[in-house]
Parts: sequence; structure tokens; C-alpha cells
Amino acid sequence: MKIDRRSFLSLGVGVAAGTALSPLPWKLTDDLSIWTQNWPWTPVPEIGESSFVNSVCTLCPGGCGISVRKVEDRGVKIEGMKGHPVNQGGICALGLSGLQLLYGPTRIKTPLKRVGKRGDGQWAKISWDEAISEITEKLDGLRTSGNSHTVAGIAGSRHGTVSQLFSRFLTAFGSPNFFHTPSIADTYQLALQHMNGVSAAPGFDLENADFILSFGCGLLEGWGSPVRMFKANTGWKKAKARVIQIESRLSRTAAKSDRWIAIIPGSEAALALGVAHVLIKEMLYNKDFVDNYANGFESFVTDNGEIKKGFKQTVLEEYSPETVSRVTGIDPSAIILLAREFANAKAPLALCGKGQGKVPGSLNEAMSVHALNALVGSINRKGGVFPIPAMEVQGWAEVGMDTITSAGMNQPRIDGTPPNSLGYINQLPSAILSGKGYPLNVLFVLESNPLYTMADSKTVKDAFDKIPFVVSLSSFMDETAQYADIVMPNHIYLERLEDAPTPMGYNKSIISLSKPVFKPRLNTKHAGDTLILLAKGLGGGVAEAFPWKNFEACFEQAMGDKMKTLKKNGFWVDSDAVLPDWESTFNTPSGKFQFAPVEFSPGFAPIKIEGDSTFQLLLIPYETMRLSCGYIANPPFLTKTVEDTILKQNDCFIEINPKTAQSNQLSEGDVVVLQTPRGQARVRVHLEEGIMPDMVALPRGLGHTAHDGYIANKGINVNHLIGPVQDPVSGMDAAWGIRAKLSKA
Amino acid sequence: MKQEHGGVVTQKYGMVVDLDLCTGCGSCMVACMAENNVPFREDETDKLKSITWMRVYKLTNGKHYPETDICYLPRPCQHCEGSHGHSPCVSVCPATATDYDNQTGIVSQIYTRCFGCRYCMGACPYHARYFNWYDPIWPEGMERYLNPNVSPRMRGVVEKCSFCFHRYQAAKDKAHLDGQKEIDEDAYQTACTQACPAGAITFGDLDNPNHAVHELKKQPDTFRLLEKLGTNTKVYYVSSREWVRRAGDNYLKTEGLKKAVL
Amino acid sequence: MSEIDDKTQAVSEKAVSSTQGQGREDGGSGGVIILFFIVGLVASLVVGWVLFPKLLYSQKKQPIDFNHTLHNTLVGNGCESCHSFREDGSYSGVPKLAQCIECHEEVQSSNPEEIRFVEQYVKKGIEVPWLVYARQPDCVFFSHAAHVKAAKMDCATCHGPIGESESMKPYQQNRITGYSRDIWGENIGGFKKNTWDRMKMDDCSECHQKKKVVVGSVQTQKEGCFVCHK
Amino acid sequence: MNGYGLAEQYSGISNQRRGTKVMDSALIPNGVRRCSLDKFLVALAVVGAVLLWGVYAMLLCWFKGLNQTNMNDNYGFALWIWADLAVIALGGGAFFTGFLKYIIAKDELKNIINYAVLIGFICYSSALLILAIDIGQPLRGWFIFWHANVHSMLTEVAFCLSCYFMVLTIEYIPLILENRQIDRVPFFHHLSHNMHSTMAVFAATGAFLSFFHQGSLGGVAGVLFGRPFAYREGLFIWPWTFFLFTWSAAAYGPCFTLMVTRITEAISGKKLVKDNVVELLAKISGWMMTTYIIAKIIDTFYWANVTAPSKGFNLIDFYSNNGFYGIWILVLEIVLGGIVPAAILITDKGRKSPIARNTAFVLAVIGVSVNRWVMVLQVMAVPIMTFDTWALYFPSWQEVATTILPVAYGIMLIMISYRYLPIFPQEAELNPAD
Repeated sequence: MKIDRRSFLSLGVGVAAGTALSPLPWKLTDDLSIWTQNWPWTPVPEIGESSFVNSVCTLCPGGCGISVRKVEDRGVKIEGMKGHPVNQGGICALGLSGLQLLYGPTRIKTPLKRVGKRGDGQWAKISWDEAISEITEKLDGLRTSGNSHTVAGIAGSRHGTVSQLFSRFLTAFGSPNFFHTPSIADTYQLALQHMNGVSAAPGFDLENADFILSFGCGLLEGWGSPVRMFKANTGWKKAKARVIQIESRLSRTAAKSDRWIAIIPGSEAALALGVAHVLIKEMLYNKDFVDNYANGFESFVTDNGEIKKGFKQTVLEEYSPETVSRVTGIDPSAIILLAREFANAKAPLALCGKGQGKVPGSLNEAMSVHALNALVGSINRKGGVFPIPAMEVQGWAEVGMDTITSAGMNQPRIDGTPPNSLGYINQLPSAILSGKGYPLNVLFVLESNPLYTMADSKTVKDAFDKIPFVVSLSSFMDETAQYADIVMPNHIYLERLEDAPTPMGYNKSIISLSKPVFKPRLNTKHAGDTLILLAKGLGGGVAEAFPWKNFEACFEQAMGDKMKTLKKNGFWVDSDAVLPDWESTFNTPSGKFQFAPVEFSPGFAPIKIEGDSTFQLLLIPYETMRLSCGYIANPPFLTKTVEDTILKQNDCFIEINPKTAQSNQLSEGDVVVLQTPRGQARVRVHLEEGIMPDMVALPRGLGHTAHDGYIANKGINVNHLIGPVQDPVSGMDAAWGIRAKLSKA
Repeated sequence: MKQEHGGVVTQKYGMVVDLDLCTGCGSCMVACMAENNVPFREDETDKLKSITWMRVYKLTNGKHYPETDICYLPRPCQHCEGSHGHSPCVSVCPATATDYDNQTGIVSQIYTRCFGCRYCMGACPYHARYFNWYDPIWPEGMERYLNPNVSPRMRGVVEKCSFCFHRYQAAKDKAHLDGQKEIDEDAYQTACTQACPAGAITFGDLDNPNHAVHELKKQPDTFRLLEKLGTNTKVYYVSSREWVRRAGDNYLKTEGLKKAVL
Repeated sequence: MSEIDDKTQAVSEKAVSSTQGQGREDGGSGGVIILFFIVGLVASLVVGWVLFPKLLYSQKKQPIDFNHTLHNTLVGNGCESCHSFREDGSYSGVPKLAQCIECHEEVQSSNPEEIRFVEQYVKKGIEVPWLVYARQPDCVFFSHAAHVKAAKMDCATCHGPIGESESMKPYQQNRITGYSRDIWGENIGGFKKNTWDRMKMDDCSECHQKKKVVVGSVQTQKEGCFVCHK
Repeated sequence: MNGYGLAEQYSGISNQRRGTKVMDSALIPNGVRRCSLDKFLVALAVVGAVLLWGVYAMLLCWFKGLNQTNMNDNYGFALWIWADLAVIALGGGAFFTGFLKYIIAKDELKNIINYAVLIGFICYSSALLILAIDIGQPLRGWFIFWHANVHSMLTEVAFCLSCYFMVLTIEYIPLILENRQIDRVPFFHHLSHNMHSTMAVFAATGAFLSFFHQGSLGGVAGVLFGRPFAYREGLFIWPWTFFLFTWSAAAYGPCFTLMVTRITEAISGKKLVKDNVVELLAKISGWMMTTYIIAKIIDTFYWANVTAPSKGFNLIDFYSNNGFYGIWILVLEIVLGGIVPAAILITDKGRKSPIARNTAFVLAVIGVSVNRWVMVLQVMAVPIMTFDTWALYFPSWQEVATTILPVAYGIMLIMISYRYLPIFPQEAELNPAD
């Protein structure tokens, strides 16, 4: 037998034929393509039983009911809760992204203690016991040395059980220094205090108003309770109610409004008074209300014999449409038309609070706008504005005052405001840095991120540097947590029991129950429990003020008889509340509505912002539903919805009118340096017809330096460029912008 | 009217989007991403590589300040019917990975059949189709929120809005169990419809007089996108503003605004 | 392709001589050639039909050797006693531990597998990591309700007489695709005798076409893809 | 046994290098001269380096995915699909020359048909390779055959392309078999001879298949009724682009064959094909081009005035408001790339002048490439929704490298084929040894 080349050829043919006749090549081909369906690096979600759990979203103060879809123990979707009075099944983009926060990489997994330099992000994992004992030791030292007042706390809000427990902790410990993240709600509360004589939050009956005059409120940008506002807007469209938006930028609200009136920012109060001028001059105001239920409209003599100009005289003398036109840049005829329309509407309602109302703003402005509502009688009536009394925790016993506590509480607040005032966090950094008062030794930060959200971040950071010990109770590795000495991570909202109080502007008292939808995933602890443990660790009077076994017990006591309804429905609404009338609900000395509160003279005192004439442009920050700009940073989904005219790679864009851009020789996409008296940043140019000339606008919510790669180092934080401006009347931050200039990078 | 197709009731699912109500808040986009396991990357600012089955476009009237105006337009897959179900994309797919279903009027996309030739993307004038340029990767732990009713896609295939078809499947399952032949209007709603805080989106069977969309699509201010192309879409838009309606299609300068074909 | 007429002659002369030469040398090697062909053919057939499936699939034992027959005699409602529908119409598939515990909170018999089950899983509260023979790929949406409830089909049509099994066969996993062997079927060539021998799409489709289930697809004149895909 | 000469040389390996050289010269066809082996190898290595670069890019695309390209959701089709369409159009010389030679019996063309086939083979194998890189899931590529959707133009393309590639392979094989050494094997010799005699059948098959796949490539763009820039009415299921593509491939393909022939002549420094052959093919090509460009102008006119306006577009909308696509591209395609070369090639004077003729070839190649470019890339670039914007695109280096890869491969295959195979029957006659 000779084996030659042909034999091998024959063998090859045989092999080929045999292989072709065997399943091998065909099955392999098929299996390889199936392998691509099932790549091990592409996740396959586990199947299982599906269920829904109702709760409330506390990512913003909006208080929307949510319905979380679970598959076995995994959360797979958050939806709006059908039948919840605030959001009626709707939900915003941030709320929808909540599970990305729950499962996301920015969560803090365990208590941490700083080991490197502050802010370097070097941590040692510690146990809860270690964290608690380290802090109690420190606090105990301060307390026994009579320095209890040198401890301060910043909370995200002053409402809600946890915030109140936090405040109680400071009180019991002996410190008056409780701060919260302020907003327009604080200004409105002051306005109501002075004009209605009540300490309450404003409730706007937007759903029943038919003419909405918005002084720059981002009604569709997240003002008040965002989803409620979307629903209200839809209601307005369907009922043919009219919305007039006064704003220097064509925001979404302005775009959806029936008329957009561009105004020179900061002059809103003047316009309100200009409208009032026309109402009064043309006798378009509600005579019944003004004559019978209001005070200070006409000039009057004060107790000490002074003649005080009434609202009417001031307005008629100083706020003619022509005068106002000069300040606001709005045509006099437009002002007159606006006033007439406002007066002729059945249920007109004026609102203020720029954007989301993140900056408290000018009290003057709030009072001028409130006076407009009064002029047309839209106070304490359907479709108008009325006070929503703050709900105090009822079930807790009064804090016992031992000597240290009362000594501490008798110290002045570090920001210089009177004890029991709302506290002005905007004045905290300068108070610390000036060194005039006492130094702060310990700062607790709960559900807030001052290093990111406060104006003039650099100064805030300098102030933080002066505080030797910062404790963060954040769930996320945010800017403040990153700068803390000890982090005691809170459960995330979906894991914890808590109440969501009445959202800003909502027209009823409501509490929604946030209940744990998931078992805590990480080694975190409910901030309420952390506070209770700290109090117990301190012992004595502090411990006595915290008698509860855990936060759950404390919470149930706080909710009292509402707990049953909360558990059943997920929310409790004050359904018994009756609309306050004009007769008996003004709690001012005169018992009437005060057009000109004795403490103030009405008028428009413009808030002067920073910057001299070398800065030729005005920089205003703006807000959008697609950028979360508070304590919560954007989850990846939300960032994905941000347009490429706002953020491109890591650059963010300023909006600028093409005319202004042209005169500055700038075109679309140019890289420029935006400079303000507080700092400078590299930005890119986006031409936008919908903004007044000589202005630039920058979104809030970008420029994070902490969190995760999905949001960090994208764009710039507008707070680097803007400083706080103190409202001369209220003392709160009223900065609405800053002067700026551009130069080519 | 309802059509009988082989003795079985058929539906023609579609949407009516009221652009007067849409505020451009982005809820529909996120609801869609969350529902449909849409992946994300650290940088999603290249919108030509960013998968958004539902995308909200910003339209402007092209006028100068202060006459300028903005309108937001959510754009899901338009589920074109073309003529007799020959939508632009369906007929071009060489591997039958996308199909038009006469039963529901939905244009399907089967990710495991698609081999990524992207011809359908070239065919779609709405840019409603997206290619997985990258491997979908979730940061560790985040894959826990993935919805088991929608299969995650792999790199190299095309995906698009399915009108949340898995919800139809689930509704059918329930109907089978309950012995019902048809499913109710509210038993099958897309994630974007459900989430929209402004209530701008209405979804249902366009042919069923009991469904809201049946009447809504007949409103006088209704239009569809690029009707002149003959795509015969099932997403209707409503706007009281003429410039918005005109932006829905291309018109020669001399041409007047066309009324929607109903 | 060019015509090489001018060269043809010379070359063919050479070729002829060469052929003759070969003819002389290799005379009678035709058998060898055929033999080699057969060897190659048979060897590759053996590789393809016998060796290949052995390499392709890995074998795993079920965590507990479950006896379907035994359970079937003890429950009242056939398969649905344990494999039930949920309220939302979805199908629960393999029971969870909670369902087993209803009967097996304590050991019921002297069966060593049951004792092991109760000790290793029930007492410790650990879910049994069953390997599901019929698990379809993630892209498949299979509606049990449509088949069992609406079309009143028998479980065995697709799953075969698994309800009569006394012991669990080893679970075979395709090393490439990661799926259970039962999807492709026991026969590596893909041949089947019974309806339950294979669970590939073609098998679903075969039955659907026979039953003349609704024609929805514009492209295939069959059913719409989304009926069974997700 | 065969190959005695080789065997002897192998048995006496004392000098590997010498052996290689002898083997090389033994492979070179009789009666022709070739450059030295060293020179050849150096050139091969240079082109090979480019090829390797392309292969590296190809592997990147396969293993990392198409994110390696600059394609995006607006540009699902880009450089590669253009390259595909272009090489297939340029490779059209093979089927059309074959058609002319075997069906119309233009016998002179036997002197260039080999090269036409080789170029066609290179073009089609390149097209298939590019398609294999272009798809997002290469392992599922066979779905196009197995799960074919008969409505899709791409299905038609895939089937006809693959079939025609097989035909070209069959046409190319006898050429390989004509290698001096292979031809000595009687089996191969006879095979080659038999294949030659049946070549007319394959040529006919090739022409038939080409008609469909060239056409369906035109159909790929023409059926896109969502893309007014591409969409054309047509006949039955075929849009006009279907016929225009077939016609243009037949018209322009031979120009590419002739251009490459001229380049080969320039590089080898030898006349390889007689002028009468070149002129004949050029003349036919010229007349084809003339008829094509008339049809194309009518098509463009109808499209600009009827089709596009019915969809709300004026012609100028497709050529304005962007930074690249101006009306110049239409002029380049139709006038410079169509009318001018057609005019040169249909005139006797133009054909006879080597400079004019060669210019015409180059212009024609540019013309047809631009046509394929606009039918792929401009289609993707034109905004259709009124609120959409023009999207311009620039290929990534990986795309460029993988597009150059088949060019390098083609050059290498030509180099090797030219060196060892009797591609040009007239070479010996035109360049007598000594």
C-alpha cells in the first residue's frame, strides 16, 4: 500500500464530507450565535414574583406618593402612586431614577473615619459603636467644659420628624445653632407673619386660580411640589386659565405660559407695585377687601404719632407705569394691560420665588406680590393664597433644661440672629470666618450638602476648614461628606421610615408616610436612630430627652393618632380644614390684613448684586427638572436627559442672546472664561434667542466634585461664581445673580 | 373600528401627545429608560450615541428675541404602518429582526435576531432606532434594578421603543388567567404615558371607540410627523400653535399647512 | 479564463506523458484512496455525532433528587398543585422554598433525599438552587397562561412525562451557550420524535402553524415576533 | 509524482536563499520578465505592513465592537458601506467585460478579461470582508441567509453578492491553474481546460447575478421612502436607482479595470495590453457611460422636480445649510465624473490620446465613487425632521485602516498574480525577451 498525496487528499475529502454530514459545524455555528445572546458580561435580570409597595419620595420636598415595583426583593421600577393627592400618579424624572441612587456606587456603605487630609477621600472603615463612642466622647468633652453651644447642625429642612429630632438633639445638648437649607418658603413665612399675622406656610390654591401671574417662579422647573405643578398647569390649559410669566429667560414655564414678559432681573417687586399702581389708579381693586378687611392701605398715624404713608399713597406716588418701565424694561402699556387682565380675572393669583425657589429672595418682593393678591382679594379664598399652619410634633415631651442645656441655649446664635429664629445659614460662613463670635467645634450635617449648595463655595469651604470636627450623616459620598471627619451613613429614603410634610405651596396640610420598601442593603443606620444612640451615649439630660427605644417608637409617638391613617392610606390630609375667611383669620394687631406692616415701609428696595461696571454682563443661575441641584445629585438617567446644549463632555454651556454674543465676537460652541467677582470658570457658549440681551445664564446642578463618575466633574457649579447677598429686610440670602464678563479662553 | 383578522380582534395601538401640555421635563425619557433596561455610560453627551428610545426634542420657532418660542416634542418610535404594514424599517431588515404586527400595530425589534447591519437606522427618518455601540455595563450592584420583563440588549444590535410591549404581554397573561378575550385600556399603558406628570401622553387602541385616543386623534389641531413621506405613523401630536404643526413636516415655501389625514 | 490555445498543445503533451507515468506508478491505488476516504468519513462522523456532544455539554446534578411521581400521588391538583399561576397571570415555575415548607416543615419520611432537603435547605432557610431543564433564553417571553389556560394544553406536550419521573436526570449545560440541553433536545442532530423532545423556536413555530394561530406578521406571514419575544 | 524540478531543488538544499530564488523563477510564466525577487519581497513587505495595520484595526472592531468607529446613530451606514458600494461598482468591470467577451463575443477582450476577473475577484472579496467587519454581530452574519427577509434589498445583495463571488472564484481558479508549475499537474491542466470551455456559462451567470446585486445595491438607497434624498420611484419592486446602479457599474467598471491596467503598466514599466483592446473597451464604456449619464440626469431632474417636492423638499434643501455638501458634489458627480469622461471616451480622438483617455478613466472612477458616496453618506447627513440638524461625519482611523486593508490586500494579490500567472496574454508579444 502506497500512501501518497492523493490518499491524503482523499482522507481530507472524507473528513470534510463526514464533518458536513455530522451536526458539528451546524450546531457550532448556531451555538456561537446563541452565545452572543448570552454573553456572560451582559446581565440577565432574575425573574420572580412581582409586587408593588407604596411609599413617598423624599428626594425633594415635593412629597409625591410613589409605588415601587419589586421583583422578589429587588426594586425594579419606581412609579407615581395612583390616588396620591399631591402627584395623582404622576412622577418626575428624578423620582423615576431613585433606584439608581439605591443601588448606585455613590452610596456610603459603612461608617467611615477620615485618615488622610480632609477632602482627600482616604477613609478607614469603622464600626457603628466606634463612630458613636468617638463622637459622644468629643461631645461630652464640650458639654462638660461649657462649650455645648459650639456645636452646630445643618439639616436639609426644618420640617419633618427627623429634622425636628435633630433640632431637639441640639437643644437638649445645649446648642442654639440649628440651621436648615433655606428657600422661598422662609421668605413667604415672614411675609405671612407680617401681613397676615400668622406663622404659617403659604398655600396656593393654584388648581382653582384662573389667572396666574408668576414673578419668575419656575412653575414647571421644580417650584413648590413639581409634579403637582405639572398637574396644575395641565388643569390651567384645559380650563383655559391664563399664565403670565415674568422672567428674563424663556424658561420652560415661560415657553408654556400664555405670555412671556421679559424683565430685568431683580426688579420684580417694582413691577408688582407698578401693577398695584394701575389697579389702584383705575379703581380695579377689590374694594370690599381693602376697605373692610385690610389696614395700612390709606396713610395712617402710628401709635407714636407719626404719619405713615399708606400703601396706596406710596404706590401712586412712586410706581407709575412709566417709572416702573424704566426699572423693569417693560413697556408701560404692557404693565397697564397686565394690571387690567389681572383685575378682571375671576381668580387671579400672583406668585414669586425665582426658579425652584432655592434662594429665599427679597422679602420686599414677596410682600409686594402678596399685596397684589390682597388688592384683588385673592387672599384666604378659593383660588387664592392662604396660610397652611406648620404641623408641630405633638407627642414628644418638652426638653428638660438642665444647667448646661440652658446655659448653652442662652448663648447667642452664631449667625447673630435671635434665638428661635429661622436661622440664616447664609451668614454662617462669614460669622465663622470673621472670628467675632465664638468658634464652632463640631458641625453635624444631615440630608444637606452645604459645600455644594451654598453660594460662594470657596468661602464656605474656608469656613469649614475652621471647624475642627465635621460629622456627616449623608447616605451619599457628596461634597460635604467627602469633607467630613466622620461619616455615619443614613439609610437611603427607600429604606427608612419617615414622614414627608406638606410640600411648599401645597393648598392643604398633608403628611405622607415614607416606609421602608427595602431592607437596608448596606451597613447604614437611620439618622433618627443615630441621634437617639448619640443622645443615649451622652447620658444625663440629653438621654432623658430621647427616651425612645428606637426611631420607630419616636416616630409613632410623633405621628400620634395620624399613624393609623398613614399606615392605611400612605398619607394623611387635613380634610377637616376649612378655608380661612377674611373676618377672623388675620392675626395682626389690627385683626386685619396689613398692607403696610408697621415694621416696614412698602416699596421697592432693589437687591444690589455684586460686581462693578467692569463686569458688563449679568449672570443668572437657572434650574431645570433635568438637573437636581439640591442635596441629591443627578442620578445617571437624569444626566442622560440633559441636552447637549447644556453639557457636552465635561463642558457646560452658558446661554447667551445671539446679539450679545455677536457684540462679544462669540459664536456657538466657543470656549470662554466666565468671570465674576467671586471666581471664574471655563464654559462654552450656547446661543439662545430666549434670553434677554446682556445676560448669561448657567444651570444649577452641575459641577459636582464628589459622588460618582456619572456626575462628578461635569460642568461647573454656579455657586463657585455667585456669592450670597443679604436681603436688607430679612437678612436672608437674596442673590439672584451676579455681574460677570466673558473672555475668550 | 375594530377589525376582525382571522376571526381575532386586532388592535392598532397608538399615542396622542398633547404638545400644549408637554413641559419637556424628561419624565417620559427616564420612565422609558428605567422600564426598558436602557443602559447608560459616564458620558452621555454625544446624543448621536446615546440610547433614548423616547427622546424629547426642543423645537424653536426660529424667531428672534423676544418673539422666540419653544415647544417640546417627545418622540418615541412612531410605529409606522406605512402601507399595509410596510414601515420604512421593517421591509429593509435582511434578517426579519424587526416586524410589523397586524395584531397590535406594533413594530417589534428582536435583539437576538438582529445582527447589527443598521440598515433599519438608515431607513428611519425619525432617528428612533439606536445601535448598541458599547457593551451595556451597569456599575456593580445597579444591575439589581433591571426589569426581568424586558431582556437587556447586547453590544452590536439595534434597539428601539416597543410601546412597552412587555406590558401588553403581562396584560394578556392576566386576561388569559381571568378568561377574558380582550384587555382593557388601562391594563396596557406604556411607561411614558403612565409617568408623564403633565398627562400629555394618551395611549390606546386607535381603532377602538372606547379608548380615549380614538377621539383625541380627531382633534382639529392634530398632526403627525413627516406625513408626506407616507410613513403612516401611529403617534399623533396636538398643538394649538401653528408653527409647531408646521414643524411636523417639510413644506415648500409656497405650500400651506396640510391637515392631518385621519 | 484566457484561452491558451497557443500553449495548449505543448502543455498537453507533457501532461499526457505525466499521466501515463503516474498510471504506471500508482496502478491499483484506487482502493487505498477509497479506504482513506472512508476512514476520514467515519472518523469525522464519529467525532461529530459521538464525541462532539460529550464535549459540548457539561453535566450537573440537581441539588436534591426530586421524585415527581411520589409527589403527584400526594397532591390533589396535578402539576398546578406546586407549579402555579400567580394572580397577575404570570407563572411561578419551580416552587420556592416557602411552598415546599407547607408540607416539609418537618421530615415526612425516611427518604434520605428528603432528610437532606429538610436539613440543608428548610432548616437553614436557603432556597434550593434548582437547575431548570426548560429554562428558555432571556429573550423569550413564554406565556404559560396562554398555553395552559387559554389553549388548554397539557403540560406534557412541551415538558414530556416529567411528572412521572422518579428521579432527576442530570442537568446538561451547553458550554458555549450556557443553556440547558433540553432546549436543543437530546439528539445532537436535532431530530425529534415527540413534541417535547426539543424546545427551540422552530418547535414553537411548528405547533403554532399547525394550530393556525393568528397571523400577524407582515414579514413572515406567521405570528408577530413580540408574541413570544421580549 | 509531479514537480520533479522542485523536488530536486529541495533535495539539494545547501543554500536556502538560492533555492527560494530558483523556486521563484520556476513559478514565473514562460517568456516574460519580472523584477528581482528581493525587490518583489520588499514591495510585498511594505504593502503587507499596511495590510497588517488594517488587520489590527479589524480585530479591534471585532473584539471591542463598532465603538471603534466614528459611526453613530445618524450614520448607521458610513465609510465602509460606501467602500462596499464603490468597490462593487468598480469591480463591475469583471461581469461586464465577461458579458462582452462571452455573450456578445467581443473576442479581442480576451486580452484583458483575466485582469478584469482578478480585479473583480479582489473587489468582491473585499466587499464581503468589509461587510463582515461592518455588522455589529459578526457571529450572527449567517442570519441574512438563514432567516432571510425576502423584502429586503440587503438580502438580495447578500445572496447575489455571495453567489457572484463564487462565480468569480470559479473564473479566477483557471487562471491560478495556468501557473507554470500547477499546469504541469495533468489533473489541474485538464480541470483548467474544461473550466475554460464552460466559462461562457459562468460569465452569463455572473452577468445575471451582477445585474441583480448591482441593482439591489442601488435599491438599498432607493427604497428608503423615509429618506427623500435617496428615495426614487421605480418599476415594480425596483426603484430607478436599481437600474442606474447596474448601468453605472457596467459603464464605469471597465474604466476601473483599464485604470488599474494602466497603473500596472506604469509600475511594471511594460506595455501589457494592446491599445486596440484598451480602446475597444474604453469605447464601449464611453457609450455605456453616455447612456447612463443621460438616464441619471433625467432621474435627477425628475427627482428634483417631482419626487422630492412631493415630500416637501426643494433640491437646494439637500445641498445647503451645512459645511460640506454643496451643489458642487452634484456637479462633480454628473459633469466631471460623468459627462466629461463619457465625452472623451466616445470620441475617437479622446480614446486615442493616452492622456485624455487616462484622465477619463480617473474621472470616471471618481464619478462613480462620488455617486456611491452621496447615495450612502449624504443620505444619512440630510436632516429630515424639520427640527433635526445636518450631521457630518469623519471616519476614525480604525475605519480608514479597515478600508485600506482590502486595498492593500488587492495590491498584494495583483502583485503575486501578475508575477506568477499569465494574466496578460499579450505581454510576451509586446515585451519580447531580449
